[in-house]
Amino acid sequence: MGTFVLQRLLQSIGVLLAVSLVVFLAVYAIGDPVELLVSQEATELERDRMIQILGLDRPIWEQYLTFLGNALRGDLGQSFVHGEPAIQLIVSRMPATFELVFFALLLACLVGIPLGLVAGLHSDSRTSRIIMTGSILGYSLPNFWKGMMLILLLSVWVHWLPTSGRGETVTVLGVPLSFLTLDGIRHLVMPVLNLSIPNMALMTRLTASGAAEARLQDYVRFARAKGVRPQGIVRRHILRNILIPIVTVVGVEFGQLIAFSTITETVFAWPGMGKLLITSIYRLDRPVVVAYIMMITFLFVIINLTVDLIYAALDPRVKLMERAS
Amino acid sequence: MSRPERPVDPMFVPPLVKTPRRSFNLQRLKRRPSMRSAVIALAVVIAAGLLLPLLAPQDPYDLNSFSVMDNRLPPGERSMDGLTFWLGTDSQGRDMVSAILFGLRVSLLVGLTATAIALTIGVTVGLFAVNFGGKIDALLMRLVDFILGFPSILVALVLLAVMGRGVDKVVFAIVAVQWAIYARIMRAAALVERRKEYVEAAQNLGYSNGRIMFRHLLPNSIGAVLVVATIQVAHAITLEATLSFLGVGVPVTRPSLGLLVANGFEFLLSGEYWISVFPGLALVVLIFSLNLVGDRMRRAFEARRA
Amino acid sequence: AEALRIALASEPTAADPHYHNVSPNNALGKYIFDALAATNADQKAVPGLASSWQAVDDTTWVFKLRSGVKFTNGDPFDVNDVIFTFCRVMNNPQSVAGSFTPYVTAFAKVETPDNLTLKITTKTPDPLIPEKLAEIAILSDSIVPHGEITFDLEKKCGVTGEWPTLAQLNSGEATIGTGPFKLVKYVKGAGVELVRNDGYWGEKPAWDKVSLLPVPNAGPRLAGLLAGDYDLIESPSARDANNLKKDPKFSITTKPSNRVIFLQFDIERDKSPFVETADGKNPFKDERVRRAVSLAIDRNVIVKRIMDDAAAPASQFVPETMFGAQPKPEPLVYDPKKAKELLAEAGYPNGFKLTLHATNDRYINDGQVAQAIAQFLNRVGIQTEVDAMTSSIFFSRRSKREFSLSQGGWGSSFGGASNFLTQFVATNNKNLGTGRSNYGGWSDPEFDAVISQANATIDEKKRSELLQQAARMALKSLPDIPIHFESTIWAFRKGLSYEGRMDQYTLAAAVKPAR
Amino acid sequence: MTSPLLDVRGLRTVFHFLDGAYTAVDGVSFAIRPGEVLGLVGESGSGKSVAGSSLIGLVDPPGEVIAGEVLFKGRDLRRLTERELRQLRGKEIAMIFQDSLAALNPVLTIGEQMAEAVTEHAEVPPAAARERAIAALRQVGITSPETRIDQYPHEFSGGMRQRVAIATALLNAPDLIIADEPTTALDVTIQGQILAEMQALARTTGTAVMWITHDLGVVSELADRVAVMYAGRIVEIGDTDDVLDRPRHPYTRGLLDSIPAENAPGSRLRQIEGAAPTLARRPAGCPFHPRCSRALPVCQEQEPGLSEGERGQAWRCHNPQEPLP
Amino acid sequence: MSVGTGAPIIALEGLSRTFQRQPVLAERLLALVGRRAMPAALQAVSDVDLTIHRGEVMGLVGESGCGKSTLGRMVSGILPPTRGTVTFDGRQVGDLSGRDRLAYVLGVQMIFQDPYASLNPRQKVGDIVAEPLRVHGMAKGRGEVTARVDQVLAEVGLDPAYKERYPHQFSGGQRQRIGIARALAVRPRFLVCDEPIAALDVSIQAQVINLFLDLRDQHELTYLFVSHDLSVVRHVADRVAIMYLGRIVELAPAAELFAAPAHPYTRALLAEIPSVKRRRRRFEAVKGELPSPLDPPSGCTFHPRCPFALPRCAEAAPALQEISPGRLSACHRNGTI
Ligand SMILES: Nc1ncnc2c1ncn2[C@@H]1O[C@H](COP(=O)(O)OP(=O)(O)OP(=O)(O)O)[C@@H](O)[C@H]1O
Ligand SMILES: Nc1ncnc2c1ncn2[C@@H]1O[C@H](COP(=O)(O)OP(=O)(O)OP(=O)(O)O)[C@@H](O)[C@H]1O
Ligand SMILES: [Mg+2]
Ligand SMILES: [Mg+2]
Repeated sequence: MGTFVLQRLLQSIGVLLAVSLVVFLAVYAIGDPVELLVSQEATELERDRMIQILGLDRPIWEQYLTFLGNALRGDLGQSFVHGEPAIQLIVSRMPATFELVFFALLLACLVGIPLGLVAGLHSDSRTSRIIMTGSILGYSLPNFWKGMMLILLLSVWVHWLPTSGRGETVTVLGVPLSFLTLDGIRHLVMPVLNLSIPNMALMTRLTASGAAEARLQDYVRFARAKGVRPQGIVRRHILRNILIPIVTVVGVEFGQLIAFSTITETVFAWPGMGKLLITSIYRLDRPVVVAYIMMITFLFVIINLTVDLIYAALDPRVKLMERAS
Repeated sequence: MSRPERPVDPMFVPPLVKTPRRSFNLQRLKRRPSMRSAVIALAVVIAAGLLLPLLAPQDPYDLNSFSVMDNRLPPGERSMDGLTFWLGTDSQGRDMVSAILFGLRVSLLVGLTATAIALTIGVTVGLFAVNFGGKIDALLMRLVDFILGFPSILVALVLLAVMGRGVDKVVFAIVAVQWAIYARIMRAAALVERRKEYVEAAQNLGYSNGRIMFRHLLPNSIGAVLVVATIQVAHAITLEATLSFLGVGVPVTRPSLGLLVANGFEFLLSGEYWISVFPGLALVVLIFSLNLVGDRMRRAFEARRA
Repeated sequence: AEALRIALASEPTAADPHYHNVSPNNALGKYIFDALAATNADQKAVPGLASSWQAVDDTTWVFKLRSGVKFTNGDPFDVNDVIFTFCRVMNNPQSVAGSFTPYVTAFAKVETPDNLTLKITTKTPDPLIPEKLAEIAILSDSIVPHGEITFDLEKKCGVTGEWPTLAQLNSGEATIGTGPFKLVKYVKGAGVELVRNDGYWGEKPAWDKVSLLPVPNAGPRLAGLLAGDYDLIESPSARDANNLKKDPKFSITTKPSNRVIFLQFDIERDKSPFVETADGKNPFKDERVRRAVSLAIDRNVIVKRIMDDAAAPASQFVPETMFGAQPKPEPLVYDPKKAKELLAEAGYPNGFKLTLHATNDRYINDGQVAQAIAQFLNRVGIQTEVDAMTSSIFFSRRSKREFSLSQGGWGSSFGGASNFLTQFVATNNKNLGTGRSNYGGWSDPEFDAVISQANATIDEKKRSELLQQAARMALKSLPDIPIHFESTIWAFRKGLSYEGRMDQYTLAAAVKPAR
Repeated sequence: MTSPLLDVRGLRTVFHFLDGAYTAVDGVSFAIRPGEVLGLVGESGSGKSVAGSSLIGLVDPPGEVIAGEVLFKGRDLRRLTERELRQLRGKEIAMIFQDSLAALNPVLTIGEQMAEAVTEHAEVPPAAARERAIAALRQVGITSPETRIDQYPHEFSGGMRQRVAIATALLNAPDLIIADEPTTALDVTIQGQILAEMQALARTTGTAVMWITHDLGVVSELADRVAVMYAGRIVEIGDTDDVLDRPRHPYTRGLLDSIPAENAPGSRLRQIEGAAPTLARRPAGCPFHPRCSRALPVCQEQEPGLSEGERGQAWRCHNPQEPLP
Repeated sequence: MSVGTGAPIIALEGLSRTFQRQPVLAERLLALVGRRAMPAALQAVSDVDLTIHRGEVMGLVGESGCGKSTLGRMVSGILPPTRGTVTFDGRQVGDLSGRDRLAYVLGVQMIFQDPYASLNPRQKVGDIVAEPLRVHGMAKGRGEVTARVDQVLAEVGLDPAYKERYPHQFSGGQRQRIGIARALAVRPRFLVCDEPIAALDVSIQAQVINLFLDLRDQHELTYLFVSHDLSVVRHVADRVAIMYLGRIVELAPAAELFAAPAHPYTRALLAEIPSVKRRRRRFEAVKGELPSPLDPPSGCTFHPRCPFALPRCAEAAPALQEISPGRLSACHRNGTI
């Protein structure tokens, strides 16, 4: 157990190093941030001063080493554009994204698991077929287009929901939250829906295939041979078994959604980390891009580790050490 | 025993355990999709996408064949030269019907080539990993984990931001993020196969590594990969559309469906819905049908294995 | 009376007015702060915190400050605040590219004959001092401990404490101004909240409360207006605006902006990367080819079809109303026949292959304009591809001179006609600071002489003539081709009015409830 | 002679396929008396498991029991509702399957799965159910059942899991246990342990057992009566001594002859030529005739009826072996 | 049948095989600071000495997981041993290379337990058998290959007309024949049969056993015949080795072993084999469970289950000793029980 965690942490250090190097070089290759930052009126002198302040005059490997050195001290650099520490900038956007992702996942589970159970337990019924085909449609809709259609439908045509932004927030323990006010909820609905639909589909399919699979297992037959009631079979035997993959997938999806919220946040002008990333890429705000990707990577490492631990806790069959290999 | 990986694709939900023999029943049997019909359906969709542009009234890539004077005409209007625009025109005066047909082809081509290349790379990597094992395997799989650990859209976005626009570049970016999927599936499938006794028999008969790899392991483990590939075509198309939507995809003068949608985005709210809604619908229909066919193939494949 | 909710197209990156010299930040600065001069809707310098000024000689300016003005913390406004601000501009290490420092470094000395008089001596003659000072938001010296304040950069002008930081200004702690509004909250990505400054010296705004909400996509911005989430929005697409006109619940304002969209040729090089000619040479070295390109483009169609009339065809580099513009420039006409003739004359009867590079997210409809231009060029035989990219890539590639023909945009935020010509047409000269954006490498010593003379002439009439002369020279050789001037559009609900501004700022103080 | 506990008459189970229904169990009749062990032998695919499942209504679609009576203590189980059947299963008739790893739910503890069999049939407090489970585990020879009961199936060896399955079947002191090849996957020494326990239990509790297997040796040592199945039919049935020592059906004879131990070491074994027919390709007439060395022309056309001999021995053959002395 | 008369064809000396997972970085680090041991090793086969003579059938019996297949794989060269040597025709296999190596690889062929998994499902039967001929150029030209394939198929009792079919179109017994044909195609001299009949139906088992017996006579083959079914081994084998947890515990001519088993484990096995001769037996089981090979008992690994165990058995592992000519047994109580 301890070895397993240690091994994972060792691996993640390697991954973080690799990521930082790749991203550093990539953003370097995109373009020269000074060109965007310095006003055209600025004199050559001012320009050079700026380049010097940002450290862009030094060779790339030196810039990278400096960055690494600072990163070890927990400093991922200052945003070129905002002049704030990149981490602080990203952290300040985190609650918005997390809120979005949390509710998207919650919705996905609340809708997907029951639908999946219905579809999986009666896998030959018409309802099941409709659910399964619907789930295919669910992730065939490109995110951006779906967002547009939601806006067109719910905002422009029927005027039910606001189109964008985060609405009124309430600060709880220093974290601004939308879902505590009516206005906030109204703003939350569409982005959450947009982000959630493919995951509903995923949850539905996962549950359905799990349930369809599980209900044919010998232990279900054995349970029936023991005279266990159908509800008991679903609750104790089927649900318990498929919950394991579902919980782990939810964990992994959490990370993916944080990354994929980028598009939803762009379409709905949701002030989260994803939007920050897109603007930062466009503005060549290298420290923010690098910090963002590193933080996401770190987050992934943590999430994956947590997921593995949860999985191990949930599934008695797993021996952690076996998987360290 | 390890936890199920995140399905690289929501379509590809791995079964929890192997299907026991008593798994099928009558209804399911009746509807059990045969691999052949699914493949035919897929071929039809692809052929249609590739050939339909021949029917297009105009060449939307030839800047001389349309005029900005005809731009943003609603569906059914006629051009100055008497051509009827059944689905209207876009902001450059392109006939939407032609643009959608050509866009469909670009989307499909990107999806197919990207998938084909990624598949080839992934399969080779997966096979090598299995065959050489040990350090090489570990290294390759760490690389795969590394790539799969990243949200594909971000990687592709950064790559394209570096490289600029172009169909070839989009394909490259998609390949870069997708080959790892095939590598992992191939490796998993080949690992299972390699434990089978016929591989030992092959070793026992003194066959070379290459022969075992490509003549024995490959044909037996490629099935799962091919099934995933059909679904990945749809994925690649979505990815391309999204990238084009974000402004880093194909060139503006050669719009794919995604780019058409993006171009029409700003006109959506002013009532010129056709510029983005029709290509969007075409995109959805394309992806949906590919996914549907992919799903059938997957089911047929699993049914066959069971 | 009530609250006003404005949807911004781009978000300010700081509430510190000296942080970065870019439009969204400057516009926000105008809510909270004043400068010595103000600019009116047509970009003319008008009295601000200085009630009057005068150029005593070529390098000396005297500003009379307004009396009785108070900062929102009660501190009275006087010359010390001005000098403190100048010094703060110079002592703001976090600022991006030393944003406003060039303005201050141009001063040789700043004297204060009395509490409300400021005498500024510049190092070289600079006719644009009032316009430049209109850009520098005045902070209160009360936000830092200080001794006697003098314009002595070496001695930090007498400031004894720490200079105010970006964070202090973003949080509102040091955001003390004399402007029409007070900052309540600035949250990155989520917007800015302001309340009226009841002690404002000028005309009081009609709004108790203003929220500025960043909504970068035009679609959602408009949808938000339609849905009643915003009272006023910036830059709806022109097409939408035209539809809004028909809606009795909304109205719009269109105002020509200072921004010109233009093409820039690669002239200096003998071979250019993105043209393919039969002879392998760079055709753009030939003035006739450049003229042919201009003749091939129907600016009216672009304005009408792509810009939906929210633009004006350009025959020079600044709008007619701007200082130094030609009142009646010779129109740049559409004449494809003539264009073909010129091409044939230049040795390209069959045209050549070309890639036009453009942005796709920087200017209004930039990608589409580029495609339309490509269409037109195709018609005269120049087979043109368009490569439209995101501006971050475009700008850094352009600065590396990677393009053969690029489509750019430029807003002459001050200096009238001289600005564009100095930046884009004059020969690149690091010492003089001219031609910084002359990526095509065109160079004409005669033109350079005229423009530098204009830039050192204080006398307005003479300067204007010189500028017109320079512009005529540039339009004759066409190293750049103007296409159109963008108009800025504001859309708002019925019951409001906004006259619009050439500098594209959206200022709540100027939004009036219509009666 | 006691009246039979279970009396099966003309049981017929088919599987529906696209091109029609195929008969997997074809008119099977047999009886089991209380405390008796009936061995059901036959090769793979001969219909042993389907016959076993058909008894208690555990054939799932596309399978269907289409004819016959299953008289259990005089009640025809085929006429019971699913609810009534469920109450019977696990209480009066228990079933054990071949693969104990698959038959035990991997994510539930042994205790949970055993207690379930108790609580589903009686209002028993959880603690009491647990006590009963512990007692049953002790009964099948599992040491320190108090701790073992909270472990998961994977923590048990194959033999112990099989014993858990047996213990579960015993919980409600059923009258009949249907054991479907429960020792096939085990080693001989472990198989010996299980057989010993089963035997002891049948002796002490008077429970009747239907033991399904393909191993003639096991049947010989365990069963009171033997039924031999071939292609869905019982081709021979009778007391163990009669069937194994004096088989009448050529198939039974062939099976016995091909056992190595019945032949001199190193000599060629007597073998039955060919392979058993698949479900879809059952020959007309006597299904065994293509492989039968004693086949007559009539065998190709006409299915042989049941002939009866002494002590209830019966066979289906047109040309039976003469009983050996 | 003569026992041990021919020249040795395969000789195993101190043959051992351990399976051990590569330690991960973290484990190596922890081991460095002395915090934790490296991953446990699984001793699948330990110290096996065995000589098999030409023309002989050596039976190998033991419970599941005792290392029978591992031993078989090492003999046929699929799996390299961790320690010890395999000698083929008097030459150490480890030293062979090139043609000699190939001669060994082809000379020792393996027949696998699972007739379903041991054939490549995507190859036609004809190709399965022809492939080794083509690869090693053992038959020249189309005609010769076809002739040889037909011949081998006929030898194992398959109609050459089946060549165009795929393995899934055959029954288990037929597939096992295909596997045998594939091995015979390269004219092996030694066959390792790894439980070749375990997966077959009762009535088919006899057919395949007969085939093995026939082939042995026709081709002068030598067999290592692995099985857990003692009655089968008794029928086919000349000598029998009994394995328990990776070690050979008893080795004897078949007839002697079945007549008078020496080792307690062999006795238990013999007692437990179900026989149609016995009726309504009162079962009395061997006590205890199979130990895990990862954590084998100390001393004699059978001692926890042995009815005759002495305190000494828990301490020292008994060596394989000759108890009478040609008979070996590894027990501390050899000769006293
Ligand atoms: N769910 C099912 N669907 C279709 N056919 C089935 C199903 N279950 C069993 N069969 C068929 O019914 C026949 C009898 O099967 P059954 O499982 O009873 O055989 P068995 O004698 O138990 O064999 P084994 O020894 O392999 O367990 C076989 O031909 C089998 O293929
Ligand atoms: N490749 C391997 N990696 C790790 N352990 C292995 C490997 N192959 C075999 N083992 C282990 O070695 C031991 C002996 O296995 P082997 O397959 O030789 O047993 P066996 O006697 O053939 O058993 P069976 O009768 O089940 O075939 C087992 O515990 C097995 O788990
Ligand atoms: Mg069965
Ligand atoms: Mg084995």
